[in-house]
Amino acid sequence: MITVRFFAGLREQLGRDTLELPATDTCVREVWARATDGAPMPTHLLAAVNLEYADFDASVADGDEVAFFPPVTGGAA
Amino acid sequence: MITVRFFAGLREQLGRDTLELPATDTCVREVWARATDGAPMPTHLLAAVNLEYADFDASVADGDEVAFFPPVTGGAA
Amino acid sequence: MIIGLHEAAFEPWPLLAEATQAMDTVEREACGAADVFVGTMRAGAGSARVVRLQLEHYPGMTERMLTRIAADTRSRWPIRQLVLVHRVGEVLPGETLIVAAAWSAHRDAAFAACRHLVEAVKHQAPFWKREFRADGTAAWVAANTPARI
Amino acid sequence: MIIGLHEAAFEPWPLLAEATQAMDTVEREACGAADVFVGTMRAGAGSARVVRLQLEHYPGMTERMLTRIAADTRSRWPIRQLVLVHRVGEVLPGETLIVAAAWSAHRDAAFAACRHLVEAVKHQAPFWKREFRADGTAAWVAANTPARI
Repeated sequence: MITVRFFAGLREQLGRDTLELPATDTCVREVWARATDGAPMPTHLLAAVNLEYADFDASVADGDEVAFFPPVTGGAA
Repeated sequence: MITVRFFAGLREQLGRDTLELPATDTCVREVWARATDGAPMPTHLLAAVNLEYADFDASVADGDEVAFFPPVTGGAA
Repeated sequence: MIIGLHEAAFEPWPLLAEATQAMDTVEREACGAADVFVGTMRAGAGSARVVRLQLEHYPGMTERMLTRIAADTRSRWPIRQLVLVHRVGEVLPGETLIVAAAWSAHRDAAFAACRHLVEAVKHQAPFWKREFRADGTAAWVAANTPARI
Repeated sequence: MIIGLHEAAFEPWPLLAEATQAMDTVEREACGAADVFVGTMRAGAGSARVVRLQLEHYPGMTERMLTRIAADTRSRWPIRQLVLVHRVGEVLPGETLIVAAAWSAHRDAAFAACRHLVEAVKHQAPFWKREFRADGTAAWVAANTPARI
């Protein structure tokens, strides 16, 4: 299984928080396509694999957690 | 009267803290000469007249306080 | 080193006193400088006044990023003590959002390291702010600049 | 605004808590950033270890310069609250020498104003340090850089 998570505004737009995909050797871009039924990737989309920032070409395997989120906005003014 | 004050290492080198000179219209450079019996001015000497930094050419009059001191070394490492 | 997340409102100053006391005498007397940054929630004014913030984060990745940012900072400057604490959850105006602090022998390193902590958290750590305004609307805060990874 | 001289050892953090509490709610909620610098006495090591500092100053001129530095800082950056406190007298290792802090809406102003306070005090305010070393010698600290007036 591959766990897919969405955060913040992206989670709200897509109306989903977490989902699981059947395991196949794949890449972040392909995980996005499968998890969103082929929705276009938003500008400035960020991704992480297993809690580390990852490129969209990064490979993904069984047991991985892939997260998608908008640019981060923590910290100070 | 003109009050003359020396601070820190300069006070120790000259062996004097405060002295008073008879009032005459003069300048900072001349006050130094009279207060130190003509000692040469140290490199990086600083002066203040009435609690404000002053040039050596600044004028000095009756009632003024003239201070001489080495470069300041307050604050942090 | 104090690194972490706070789910409830907290005061920065006792945390900084604690960080100072956590150094032993040799460490403390080797430091000549500490620079501390405290970021707090601004309210704004009028109908766009922000009455509340929701600070979402990515549990697990957040702690990992804060720890990495601290380690990276220590590798770049000679730091003796470091604080990096961020708020999460529901935040009210005036409450502390972030405390970043670096102790060093000299002021240049303390200032540079503290500034680096603040910028790195802002651009790298997975936090997202949602503003709830006085007029009843709510919106996710847009990033000023694309995240530098 | 808290500006002054301390003749006895003091802790920086309660002073900063006081400065925060001295702002009214509107001021406090207009601030998003505070940068705080704390300078402390370094001891060094070996025979050159400094066991004590004497911090001489020019009473009257010192207060005037600190007030001017604070006013100049407020004229250059949009500052909501400011702390500028310096120690005088006999100082022991680890004790606080200076606390400089600036509160502002945004972090750039807070960082820049705080740094300016620290540099201006170092180069302009009439303080002189004399070090007493473990080997019994004493010496006036030489200025790193000529004073910028």
